[in-house]
Formats: sequence, C-alpha cells, structure tokens
Amino acid sequence: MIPLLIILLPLVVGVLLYLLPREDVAVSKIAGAVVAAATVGLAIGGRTEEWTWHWFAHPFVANFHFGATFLSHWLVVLLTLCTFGAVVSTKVARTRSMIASLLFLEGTMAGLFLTRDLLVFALFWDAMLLPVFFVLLSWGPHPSIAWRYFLYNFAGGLVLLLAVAAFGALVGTTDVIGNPAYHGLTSGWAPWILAGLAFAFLVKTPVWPFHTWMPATYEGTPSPMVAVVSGVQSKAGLYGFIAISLALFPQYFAREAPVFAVLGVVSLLYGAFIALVQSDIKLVVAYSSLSHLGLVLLAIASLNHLAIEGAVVYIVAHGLFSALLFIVLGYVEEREETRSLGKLGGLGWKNPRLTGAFCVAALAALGLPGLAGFAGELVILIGVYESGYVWAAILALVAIVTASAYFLRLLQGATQGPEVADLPVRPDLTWIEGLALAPLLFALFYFGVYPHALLASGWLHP
Amino acid sequence: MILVALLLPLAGAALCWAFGPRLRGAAGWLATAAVGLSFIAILVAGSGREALFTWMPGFDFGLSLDRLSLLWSVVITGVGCLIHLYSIGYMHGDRGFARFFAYMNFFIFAMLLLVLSDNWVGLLIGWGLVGLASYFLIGYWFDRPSAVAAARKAFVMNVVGDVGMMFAIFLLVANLHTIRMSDAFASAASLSPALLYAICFGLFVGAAAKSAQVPLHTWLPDAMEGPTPVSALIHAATMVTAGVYLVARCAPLWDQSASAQMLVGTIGALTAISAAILGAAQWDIKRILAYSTMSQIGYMIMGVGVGAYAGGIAHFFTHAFFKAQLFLASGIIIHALGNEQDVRLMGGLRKRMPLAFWGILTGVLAISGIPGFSGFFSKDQIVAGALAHGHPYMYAVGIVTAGITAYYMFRLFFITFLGEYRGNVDPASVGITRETTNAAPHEPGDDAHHAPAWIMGLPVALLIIPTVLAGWLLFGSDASPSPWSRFFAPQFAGPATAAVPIPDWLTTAITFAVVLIGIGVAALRYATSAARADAVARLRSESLNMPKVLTHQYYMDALINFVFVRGARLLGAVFGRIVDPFVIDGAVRESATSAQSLGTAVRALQSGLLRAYAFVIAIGAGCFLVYYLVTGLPHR
Amino acid sequence: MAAPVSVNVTAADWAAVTPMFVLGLAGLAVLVADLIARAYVPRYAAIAIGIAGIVGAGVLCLHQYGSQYTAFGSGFVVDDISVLFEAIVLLAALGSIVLYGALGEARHVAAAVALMLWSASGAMLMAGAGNLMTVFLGLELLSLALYTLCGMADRAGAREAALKYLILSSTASGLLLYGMALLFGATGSVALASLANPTLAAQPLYWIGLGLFFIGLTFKLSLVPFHTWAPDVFQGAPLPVTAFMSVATKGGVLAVLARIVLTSLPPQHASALLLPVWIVAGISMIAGNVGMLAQTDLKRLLAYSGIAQIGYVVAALAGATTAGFDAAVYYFAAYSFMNLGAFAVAAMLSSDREEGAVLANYAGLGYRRPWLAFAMTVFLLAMAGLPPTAGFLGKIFLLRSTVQTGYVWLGALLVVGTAISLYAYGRVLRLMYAREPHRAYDPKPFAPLAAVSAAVCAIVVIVLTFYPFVP
Amino acid sequence: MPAHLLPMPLANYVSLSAVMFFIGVAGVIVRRNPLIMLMSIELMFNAANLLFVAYARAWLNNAGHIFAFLVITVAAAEAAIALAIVVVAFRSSDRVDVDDVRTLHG
Amino acid sequence: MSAIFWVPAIVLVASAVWTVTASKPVYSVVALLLNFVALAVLFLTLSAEFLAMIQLIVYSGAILVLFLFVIALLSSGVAPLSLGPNRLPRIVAPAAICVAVALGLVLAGVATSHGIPAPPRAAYANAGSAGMPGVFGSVGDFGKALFTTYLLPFEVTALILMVAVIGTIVLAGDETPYVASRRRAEQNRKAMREAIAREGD
Repeated sequence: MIPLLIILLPLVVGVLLYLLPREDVAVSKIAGAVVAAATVGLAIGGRTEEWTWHWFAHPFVANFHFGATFLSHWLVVLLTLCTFGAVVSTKVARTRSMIASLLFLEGTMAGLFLTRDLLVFALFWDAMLLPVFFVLLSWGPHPSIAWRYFLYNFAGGLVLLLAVAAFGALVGTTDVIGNPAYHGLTSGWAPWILAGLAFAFLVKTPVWPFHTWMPATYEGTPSPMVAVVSGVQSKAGLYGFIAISLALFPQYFAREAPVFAVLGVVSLLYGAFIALVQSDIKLVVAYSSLSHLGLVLLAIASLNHLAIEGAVVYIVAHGLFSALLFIVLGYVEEREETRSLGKLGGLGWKNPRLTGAFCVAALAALGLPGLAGFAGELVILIGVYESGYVWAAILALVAIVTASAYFLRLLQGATQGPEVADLPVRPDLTWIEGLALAPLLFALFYFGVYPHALLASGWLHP
Repeated sequence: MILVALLLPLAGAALCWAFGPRLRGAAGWLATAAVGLSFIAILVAGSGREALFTWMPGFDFGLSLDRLSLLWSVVITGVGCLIHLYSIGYMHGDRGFARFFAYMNFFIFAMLLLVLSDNWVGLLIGWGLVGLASYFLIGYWFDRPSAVAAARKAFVMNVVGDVGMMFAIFLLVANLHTIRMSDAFASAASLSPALLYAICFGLFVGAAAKSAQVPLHTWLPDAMEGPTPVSALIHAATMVTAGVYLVARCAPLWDQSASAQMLVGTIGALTAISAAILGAAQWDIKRILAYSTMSQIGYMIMGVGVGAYAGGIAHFFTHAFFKAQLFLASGIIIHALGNEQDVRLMGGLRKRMPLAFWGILTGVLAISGIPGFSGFFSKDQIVAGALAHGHPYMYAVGIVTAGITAYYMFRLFFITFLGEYRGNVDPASVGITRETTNAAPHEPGDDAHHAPAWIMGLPVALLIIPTVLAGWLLFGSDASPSPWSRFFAPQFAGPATAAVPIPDWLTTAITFAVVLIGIGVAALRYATSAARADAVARLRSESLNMPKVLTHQYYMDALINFVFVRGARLLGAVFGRIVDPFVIDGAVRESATSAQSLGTAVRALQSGLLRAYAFVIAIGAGCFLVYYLVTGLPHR
Repeated sequence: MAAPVSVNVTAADWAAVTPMFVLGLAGLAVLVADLIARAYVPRYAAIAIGIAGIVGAGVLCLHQYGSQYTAFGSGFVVDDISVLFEAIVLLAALGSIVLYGALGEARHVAAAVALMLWSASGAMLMAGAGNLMTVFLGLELLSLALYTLCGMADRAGAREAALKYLILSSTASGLLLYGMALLFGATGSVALASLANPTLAAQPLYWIGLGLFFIGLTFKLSLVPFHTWAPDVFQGAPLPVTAFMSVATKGGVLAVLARIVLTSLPPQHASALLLPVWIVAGISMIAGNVGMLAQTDLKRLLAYSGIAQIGYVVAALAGATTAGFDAAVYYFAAYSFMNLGAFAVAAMLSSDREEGAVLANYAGLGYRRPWLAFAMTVFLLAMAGLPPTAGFLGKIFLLRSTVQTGYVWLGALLVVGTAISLYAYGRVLRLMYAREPHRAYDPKPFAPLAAVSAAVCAIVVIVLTFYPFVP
Repeated sequence: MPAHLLPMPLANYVSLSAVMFFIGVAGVIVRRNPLIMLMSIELMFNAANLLFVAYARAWLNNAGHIFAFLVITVAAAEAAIALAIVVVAFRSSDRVDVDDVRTLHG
Repeated sequence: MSAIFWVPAIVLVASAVWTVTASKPVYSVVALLLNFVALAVLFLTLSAEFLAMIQLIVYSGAILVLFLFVIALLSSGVAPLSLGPNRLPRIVAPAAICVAVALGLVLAGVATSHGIPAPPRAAYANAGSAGMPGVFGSVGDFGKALFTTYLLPFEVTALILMVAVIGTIVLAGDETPYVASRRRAEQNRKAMREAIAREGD
C-alpha cells in the first residue's frame, strides 16, 4: 500500500490544490511541503512494500503493480527529496498552481519509478511530461519552448509505448520489471523493442543528438520545477536503461552497447564544450547535465558491474547536485535579477550562506572528491576502463577537466569578482530557503563520504 | 589516533566556517590549536594503520602512518601550526578572517588525508581536496579579478593532474583489483613494462600538476595572488611537494620502470633550471619565491625521480623550513609596506625590519646551499644521487641550477635590504610599467589594528632554527650513515647505486664553487657601492632590457591559453551555435515543415468536385476488380 | 440449395427486431408529438422522446446479450456482433440527438430526431443482418435518412454535402447491389452464410461479386480511396448529423464486415478474398492521418481522423480471430465515445449563427473554458492513441491482434499513421493551450445536454482504459 | 421452366446487365447534370435487377424477384429524396451543374 | 426465339447509352423510359411477370414522372437547365477507359464462370404455366415469399418509404423561397423599369 500512497498522495493533494478556490501561498506551500516530507518518509520506509491491482489479462497481462526495486528505491527517495526542496523553495507568481504541478510531477514520477509493469511505466512516462509542459506554458518565456519539450519527449514516449506494446504482445505480460523470471529474454523482435526503448530513454535523458529540447527547457522552466526535472526526470531514461533494457535483454543490449557508449562519450564532450561558452547560468548547468548523463550512459553501455554500480551512485549524486544547483540559481536570479554571467558578480560578500551552498553544489557537480559526484565518476571510469573502453575513459577524463573549468567559471562568475553596484543588497539565505537546500546538501555530503550506503542494501538484479 | 589527527583540523575548519562571524578573532586561535593538537597526535601515533570503512563495494578505506607519511605529517602540522599562528597576525582585521582559517584548517585536513591514506582513492580524494583548499585560498580575495582568475587556473591545472592520477588509478585497480597501495606495490612486478610506464606516467601527471612541474607549472606564479601565509604553507612548504611525496610513495613502481624514472628526472631537472632562470628575471618578491619553489621542487623531483629518494625527501624537509621562512619573512615586509610586493620599490630595509632581514638572510643562505645551512646538505645529496644513479646530465643541471639559485636569491636579498628605501620614488623611474599597483584593497594595512608583533615574529624566529640546523640530520658518511638515511632505509629498498666516477667531496666542492660564482655575480650587480648608489637607474635599465621570453615565462601561458582554452571555447561555440540549432534542430524543423506541406498538398487533392470524387472511387473500384478477377481466375 | 420453402414468422422472430421496432415507433411518436404540440413544446420534447426511445431500445438490445439465434429465416441474426454493434449505434444516436439541444437552429428538430432514429434502426438492422436483403435495406434506410439529415440545415454547405453524399453514396449502393446480385447468382441464395461454401471460389463471378460488395462496404466505411465523400460531407452536414454519421454508419457496416469476415467466407480463401480490404484499411491509416495535417475545420479534421480510425478497426479484423474482433469492438466503442465527445464539445462552442467547428475558435480555449478544453484534450489524446485513454489501450489491442495474426505490416502502418496523426492532433491541442492572441469567441455559456454528453464521454474514455471490459 | 428453356444462355443476360451497369457508372463520372447522374444510377440499379431476375430464373429461386422488388421500392424512395435534394441544392443558383458545387474542399 | 432476347437487349443498351449521352435531361428521361420498357420485356422472358408490371408501373410511371417534374421545376425560371464551365474537361477518356476495363473484366469473369447447376426441379413442378400459385414468378408465389420468408425486408421497406416521405417534406417543403427565380424576376423588372425610363426620356 505504501508505494500507492507515495504516488497518490501528491496527485490527490495536487488536484485539490488546483481546485482551491483562490490563491493562498501559505496553505499551498505548507500543504506541498507536508506532502513532500511525508513522501520522503514513505519512500525511505516503504522499500519492501508492494501493491498490485490487476488491470487486464487480454491481449496480455498488465497490472498496476507498484513496489520499489533497488535502484528505484533510491530514485524515489531522490525524487521526494528534490520535490521537498523544490516546493519549499517555490517563490513565483501563482504559487498554488506551481506547487500543484510539482506535486503532480512527483506523483507521476513516483509512479514511473515504482511500477513493476512496463505498460504502466510507459503511461507514467507520458504523464510526467504534462506538469512540466503546463508549467512551461504558463511561466516559460515562450510557448514554443513548452511545445518543443513536449514534442521531443512525447515522441520518445510514443515509441516507448509502442515498444512496450510489442513487448507485451511478445511475452504475454508486461509485469516484468525487477522480476528475475523475465531477465534475459530472447526473441527476434528484441532488437526492435530495444531500439524503441532506447529512443525514448535517449531523448528523455537527453543524449546527443536528441538533446536540443533540453537547454531551452531548463532555461525557461522556473527553478523549483527545473530542479526536479533536471534532478530526477532526466534519470528516467537511465533508470530505464538499467532496469529495463539491460535487465530484460542483456545479450541484445550488449550487442548494441558500443553505439550507446559512443553516444555517451559524444554527449559527454559535446555538453562540456558548450557549457564552457554559455553566458546564462542555467544554460551552463543544463549543458553540464548533458555531459554528466552522457557519462552515466557510457557506464551503462560498458556493461561492467563496477561501472553500473558507479552509475547508480552517480545518478543519485547528479540528482542531488543538479537539483541543488537549480534551486540555488533560482535564489541567485531572484536576488540579482539576472542570469547573465556577464552581469552577475560579487555575491560572496553579500550572501555568504547562499554562496556556500552554491559552492558545494558546483563543486559536487565538477566531481570534487569527497562529494557524491566524485564517487560515482571514479568508479564509473574504473569500470569503463576495465571493460575495455580505454578511449572512452580517456575522453571522459578530458570532460572532467572541462567540467572543472566551466563550473568554476559559473561559480566564480556569479559569486566572485567585483560586486554589482547598482543593486540593493538583498538578504542572505533565509531559514526557509535554507530548509529547501539542507536535505539535499546533507545527502550530497553523506553519499560523498559513504557512497556505499547506496549500494550496501542490495543489487538490482539478484 | 591517526584518525583523530586527521579529523582535528576538519573539526576546526567546520567550527570556523559555521561559527565564523561569532568567533571573531578566536577563530585563528581555534584553528591554530587544532593544527597543533593534530601535530601532537601525529607524534603520539608515531606509526600504525587504521581501517576505516567500506567506501564502495571492494573499496576499503584505511589510514596508515609509516615513516614517509610521518615525515610529511610532521611538516604539515608543525610548519602548518606556525603559519597558522603567523596568520593570526597577518590576517588580523580582514573581513574574512574566520573563513580564512576555515580554509587553512581544511587544507591541513586534506593534506593529512593525502599523506595518510593507505589507498589510491583516499590519496586521490586528498589530492583533490588540497587542490580545492588551494583554490579557495588563492582566490581568497575573490573580489580581485586577478585572484579569481589565478584560482581558477590553479584548480583547473590541478584537475588535469587529478585526471592523470585517476587514469593511473584505473590502470592499477583494473589490473590489480585492489585499491590498497601496499597490495599494489607487492604485485607491481606482475605488470607489463608498458603498463607500468603508463601507470607511472599517469601518476606523474598528477605529481607534475600539483608540484608545478613543466609544463603544468604556470599556475604557481599566479597562485601568489593568495595571502602570503597561504603561499608559505601551501605553495611552498607542503602542498606543492605532494608530487614528491607521490613519487616517493610509489617508489616500488618507479624502481621497476627505468624509463619512467628517466621521465621524472628529466622533467625535474628541466623545471629546476628553467624556473631558476625565470626566478632571476622577476621583480615581485613572492613571484621570485614562487619560481624558486618550482626550481627547488624540480630538484626534489629530480632526486626522487632518479631514485635518490632519501635525498629528495630530505630536500623537501629542509625546503619546507627555509621556504616557509622566506615567505613568512617577506610577508612581514609586504605587510609593513602596505602590500607592496615589488622589490624595486623596496631597498634598505635591513634596519627597518631586522627580523625580516635575519629571516630572509638565513633562508637565502640555506636555499643557496651555503655549507652548514640545511639546504646545503639536502641539495648536495640530490646532485650526488643523480650522478650515483647514472644521470650525468641531471647532475650537471643540478650544479648549474645551484649557481643560478644563489644568484637570484642573493639578488632578491641585495635589492631588498641594501641601498636606500625606494618606496617613495616614482614607480616608472624604476621601470615599473604597470598601470596600477597590485595592492589589494582588502589586505589589512592599517597599523592601528595590527595584532601584537610577536604573533608574526615568533614563527619567523622559530623557523630560523630548523632553517639553519635541519640539514645536520643528513650528515654522515658511507661508513656511518646519517640518522636520516638510517631512518628511511627500510622505506626505500631501491637498486644499488652505480659506481661513482667523481667522489662526493669533489661534487660538493664543484657545487659550492658554482654557488659562489652565482653569489659573486649577484653581488657585483647589486651589492657594490656603485650599484647601490645608482640603484634606481640600474633597476630601470634592467627592467626595460629584460628579455621578453623571460618576462613572458617562455610564452607557456600564451601557448596553453591559445591551444586549450581558446580551442575548447571555439569548439563549444561551434557546437552550441551551429550544430545544435542548425544541424540537429534543423532536421527536426524540416520534418515538421514537410508534414505541414504534405498536409497542404493532400488538401489540394481533395478538389471538391463531385465527379473527381466519383472518378477516384471508380479507379479504386477498378483496382479491386482487377485484383478479384486475377485472383479468382486460377481457382477454376 | 436455398429451397424456397416458406418460413412461418413467429413471435421469436419479432422479438429479435424489437429494438428497431421501438426506434421506429419512437420516431413516429416524435413526429406526432411535434404535430400536436409544436406551438407549446420546445424542441426538448422531441429530444426527450427520442432519448426515451433509445433507452428503451437499448434495454431491449442489451436484454438480448448472450443469446444467439436467427430470425426471419436467415434474415436477422442475434448474436454478440449484432448486440454489441446495435448498442454502439444506439449510443451514437443518443450522443447525436442530445446535440440538437445545444444548437441554435430549432426548425425541424422533431423531423431530424425522427429521421435519426430511423436511420439508427437501419444501422442496427445491418448489425444483425443475416442475408443480403437485410444488409441492403438496412443500408438504404440508414443512407436515405442521412441524405435528408445532411441537407436539412439552411446552409449552402449542408445542401452541397447532401448532394455529394447522395450521388456518391447512391453510386456505391449501386456497386454494392450489383455485387449482391452477382453473389446471389453465384450461390443461388441471399443468405450471408451461404457465401462460405468453399466450392464457390472456383467462380470468378463470385470473386467479382464479393469485390463489388466490399467496395460498397468500404465506401460506407470511408476507407481510402473510397473516402472522397467523407470530408466534404462531414464538414457540410449539421453537427449532430456529422456526429451520428461518424459512428452509426460505420457501426452498421463494420458489423456486416465483421460477420462476413468471421463467419461467412470459405476459410481457405478468406485471406485472399479479404486482402484488398486490409490494403485499403492500411492506406486509410496513412492517408487519413496525412489528410488531417493541414485542416482548419474540426468536422473535416474528424472526418479524416475517422478515415484513419476506421482503418485501424478494420485492421483488427484481419485474421478473423475472436481476439481481433474483441479488439475491434473495444476500439470502435472507444472511438465512438471520443468522437461523440469531441462533437459535444464542438456543439458547446456553437452559436446561433455558426457551428463550433472552426478550429480558429479553439485558440486559447484552455484558458477561457478549461474544463471544456480538458474534455477536448481527453478526446484528442484518445484519438491519437495516447494514455490514459481508451484510445491508447485500444491501439495496443489492435497492435497485438495484427501481430498475432501475422498482419505485421498492418501494425506497422498503424504505428506510422499514429505518428503522423500526432502532429495533427497536436496542432489542435497546441491551439487550445497556446497563449496567443485569439479571437474573442464565446457564444453560449452552457448547454446542459451537450455538457453532460461531453463529460460522460470523457469519463468513459478514461475509465475504459482501466476497466476494458475485455476478458 | 428448366434452365435449358431460357430463351438465351444465362451468360447473355449477365453480360447485358454488365454492359448496362457500366454505362451507368460512366454516366455518373462524366455527366455534370445531377439529374442525368441520378438517372445513370437508376441504370445501375436496373442492371442489378436484371441480374437478380435472371439468376432467380436460373436458380428457380424467387428471392431474386423479392430482391428486385425491394430494389424498385428503394429506388422510388431514393428518387424522391434525391430529387428533393437536387431541387434544394440548385433552386437558388442559375445553373444546374455539379461542378459548381465546390465550396467544400481541401 | 432469340429475337425476344436480342431486340430488347439492343434497345436496352442503346437507350442506356442515350440516357447517358443525351444533351438535355428531358431526352435522358425519354431514353430511360425506353430502357425500362425493354427491361420489362426481358423480365417477361425470364418468367418474372409480376416484376415486369411493377417495373413499368413504379419505375416508368412514378419515378420517371418525378424526374420530369423536377426538370420542369428547375427550368421554370427564365433560363433553361444550363451548365457552367467544365472543370474536369479531360475526364471522359480516362473514365471511359476505366469503365471499359472494368466491364471487360466482368465479362471475362462471365465468360470463365461455370454455368448454374441444374436447379431442383421438384421445387416448381409446374413451372412454365404462369399466373398460378406455386408457379415460379407468379404473383401468388411472389406474394407468399414476400409475406413469409421475406417479411422483415418488406416491413423495412415501409420504414424506408416513411423516411422518403418525411425527408421529402422536410427538404423541399419548407418556406425557403425560390431565390434564383425571384432574383431573376427582380432583375427583369428592374431592366423593364429602366427601359421604360429610357423610353420616357
């Protein structure tokens, strides 16, 4: 029952908020925060719970079967944490509908991660696009961004649906995620199904060359939402690769793995180089995301046990620091009234606490040893090297150097240098704003020092 | 206890960071105490190994304190403690006082982690974190654009080094399946030569970046943007010698790869001499010291590279003292002169700052290799070791560099302390062409708020003792080995040294002669009465006639900037402004447009004419009939 | 063969056709009521009587569910096919009649309701038709009423639609009839069941007759290339008529097709006999969706959409399996709800002067009438085959069916067609939710029947996803 | 009357009917006057009727007669409605030409 | 014996062609009338006496008259039935080819089909003597089938006729005035007034 609760609680409260007769910032924020906090607790506590409702048995078996697997457990924890941060940090016009959207996003994505059924997975895959889409429509600078986000991802979602339907027709059931009985299927259709799955996953992550929706989306989405989108939604594809593609069709996936490795490496470098020249702080982080997630894809494609363990750590770490970064960037934008690196500067003296948080996030993002990002990065690269992709490991190292350059450029450009003179000094991080960041910061440190916590509790494929 | 020693500075850092504004001045004392206690803890622990926790599956963390790490830890915490104390005075009144000590303590923690880890990952984490601390401290005055740029440069170049190390670690872990260093060393013999060379190469990239070896050295001179105590602690005494530590630590690897040793030695020698030459062309007191640091680390690297590990680390040991000493003493000068760092605007300071004078004098004597002073012994060991291990070229470089070192150090000394005080002359008249002075607005310069003088004086005074005396630990002969070599004998079981064509005493003599020549030249140029009288004009002409290749540091910065920085940015611009919008999105847009035009074309087909509709239906019906008749016929 | 032995008509025979009988009587009742009380009773009386008739027929029809017998010789068959499709036809009639309540044009509502009821009874007759005569008469009853209904609005477009529909449809009826004559010649019987004789395959005229027969059916299903009438007629006809046509006609014809495919063809020749039908369905999936791409009128867009959707449904019958039939019925039922719902939304946007079919009027609907836009979104998603709507599940059923029966190419075309259609439906969605300046157009605040219809359809379209009612 | 007593072979009737039918089809496609189009459709119906009657005779099955009778009835009903529609469609225009009826297209 | 087939057959085809090619709808009606008569004759040769009568009465008597009425109605204005520009001028040849091919195919099918198997003679023992119940093609025989076996189609026919009645009333019986004719009349009046005015000048 707990998995269902994690999904339904945010959805129901989200809908109720939509139906609220008038804008009430306090009620919305408190309700949102309470729900998010409750789901954090449920997510951590409800790991072994499962819940099933039979949907249909014809033409194949599909069930609403929810329950965390190893990786999805952490993704849901990450999701709830990010949502909590996002809800608490929300400070936009029309707060109520923003928070409702956030909760809706949380519910749909929790469904995505918790479901054990491919068809339901595909359903939630499409559903989770909607809140982002509507937020982009309502708050974004231009509707075309929303449409681009939607169309690109939706194209992926449709192909996913198709692949899932084909899978169901082939296997007779879609209730297969995390079910060892269905691992290692063989079929002549498998390459096609895999291709369909991969397309969806690659677009969502995103991976070069399917990424062009991403920068504008991240740039245009208000900070709280983009924190969740970048922090967690982008993991949906990677989760799919690990929990679905790799688990169900290992030998076919292995055959195509070099392709994914190449795409991963290209994304890794491509994103890094573009991030180096962006002048909008959100775009820097957006492209860095492309780069980082390329690394995870590379890890998955290496098929190496160690690398995939690293990928799990890095997925969580990336979720934490990118959510953190986007929330912080939101705070920065709010205070400095600009996102341009050329106009920002000198925040360090004015808002030291904010700068501190920014600093931790940026350093974690550039893979500073001791923070969560590093652990994943290192282990991934060891695994990738071990699996024989020496060239990929070496190119990844180039990207790491580049990452340090662009993240420092971001951090220093925003917080250091001469102060911007013509703005009033805004107050430093308030305690509510800090509350939004604290859980994420804590997790970043905790998993940085002790990443084994993420893996100690079991492996994905028993 | 090792863990305690490690965590004490971390706790200090956390406290200073969290409660900085409330602690005010007490932050400095707290931080100093943390480092001091850590020093004591290290000494108490002495040696040992402590297992910690499983970091990742198969990755077990632990600390180990052996003789090599003990040496480093003692220097780090000991010298660190003194420099902390000094900083209380130096940083007095700065608005980021507590933050400064938080960073400093954090650095001590990171450096201890680096030397105490018993595994590659811990080493790498420490390696990265010292880089971070260095970054924070270089960019400490972060409203100064030059400091920000210097910090970034230092960090990025250090990441290049980290990445090299990571590469080596992949190779080690992937091939040996362990992250414990001792295990790796035990099975190093099983690695192929090429692999071993690759591992050593990767490690050395890390070492070179951290220790500012050619060609990854350009960050170090810029790093002098940080406060002077930082330069003393991080960019002279401890962090930059991490490369030496790494090579010495991995001696079992290097011992099996002669070509790797050759590489390391060559780079060390190259750095030693090239940095020394640059040092002779600098005017900024801290930059002179920075180049001298590079040069001296070049010595150390050369020493450990050729296999003279004891000599190399000995030079680290003595260098830590005398270079800290030099920096701290020059810090007193800089502090007193209101952040003036250009030696051309100094002069005649002997009387005005006696402590600085004596501090710098002992430091100069030690670094120049004047017999009896600490630097003499250690440098001698390296130079002799190079020959003993069969590297005559490095031997020669070592001797020549010793002369140049003596020249530029005495040049510094003479210009600073002899003659008249030039602080009030027009900067242009001494050949200073820069538009504005480098003085930072935040550097505490107001005498009214100065801390007690002894806080800064005491560390300098204390450091004079090891600066002069530490070298005697190395005094010994083949018959009765020095305490130093006896202490480290179990650590390094390198191959036997070759037969030496030149006896040790002759080497010492030659070196000393060259050093004397260097001192003589410096004296002729700057210390004669004529030179002192005509100082302003001479400095001016020297400034203006300085070879461009030297003032531009052999154009290394420009080259790196052009090839890597500009190259990467160009690539980014091409990807972001051309490939993304036009190639990838263009394809998507095209398909959308073609869908629309397809729809329009189909609309044209639906003409609205009834007869046309009927005709289409008739054609369809005709097709049907053809099919049915053709398929139906064979069934008869 | 077909001995001309006369058959005595019994009460059981009449019981089989009671739903149609009730509808016919309801039509008369509407006219009579209108005649008596036109001055006093608004058009709602006609609608109410119509609804009552439909409900009564529906009850009778569902009462037959599960039984299986033939009546009037071979003339009428009661089985799952007939009951399911009759129910859908009744649904279409219900969903269309209520739309008259939302439209401004009050003239002839009674006649229109009566004609629609009779038309529906024609479609139901087709659904249960067991011989060629019943098929033909059902079709003609359906069509004749529809010609009239199309031409009833006082607009040039409606008259044009009626004319085009009349001429093209009559021509198709001619082809169908000629095919029937040839089939009669080949078998010596009018019973559909007699078509299943395998020895017939040796006769070319049997093939040609069946070909002409299928041309007639695919014309009524508006499959490409026999679709040409549909866009114009859908656009020109009054809104409720379009709604009715989009479901009821196709329901009746689909039932005939299903009956032939499932029960009335020699199994060893069935695939060869039906191949053109599947090809036509496949072409429709693509062409229908391509046709939608640049439309500016909702009714016209839905016409093209219907072309493609019916292509999907027909594809499910390929292979003649029970699972395929279930998939077809499921999808067609879903299609009915989404189409009727979309037309209900359009009706709610209609004004006295103009029907709410001009797409430009949907601009910004998501902000002006969020609930209406939401309902429309559900319908469009369902048409596009997206979750969480019945259209999605239906497409999965269809895909599974095509793959299982070996008609993978149909499944592939379905996928390609769906991909194309997304662009078209996306255009409408985008229009509704784009924050772009739009024409201020907000005719009527509330049309209760249409609103209920839209809401019910939306709910059903979603609920059907989760309770598919398929074993 | 047995089959061999037909005045002509059945194929003659069928061929005759086919010719008539396709003349009707051609008329629908090429003529622009709706009335003539309708009459062409009547030709098609009658061709079918001929076929029904011929086959009924051949099979000695009067279902064909019934069918033909029903077709005639339907044709009457259809003609009534069709002519009404034609009248309605063209009474406000100067010409009676289906090519003019093309406001709906695309 | 074959003349009884060939004469109506030739008339049938010729009149059909005339129907389709006639320049005026009135001629078409006449041609169609001929056609129906020929068809009725053919029905008679196929022992379908009742249908032959129905054909003449209903088709020729009712439907064709209806056509004539409508032609009269539509050409009641000033101008006769006329055509506009031909928007598909080149359709005739392709349509003819298409139709000819289809016809060819059907004829090929006819040529290759088996004959009809011999019908069960027992069903109509006294076939040939028309006009009697139980005789094939007779009214009695027809009526029996219509009201027993084919009762449902017959009942449906009633509904169809009802639809036709209501439909025609609704379509044609409304109050919409004859716009075109009225406009033309208006124009004439105007022209006359102007002419009178000119005369007066």
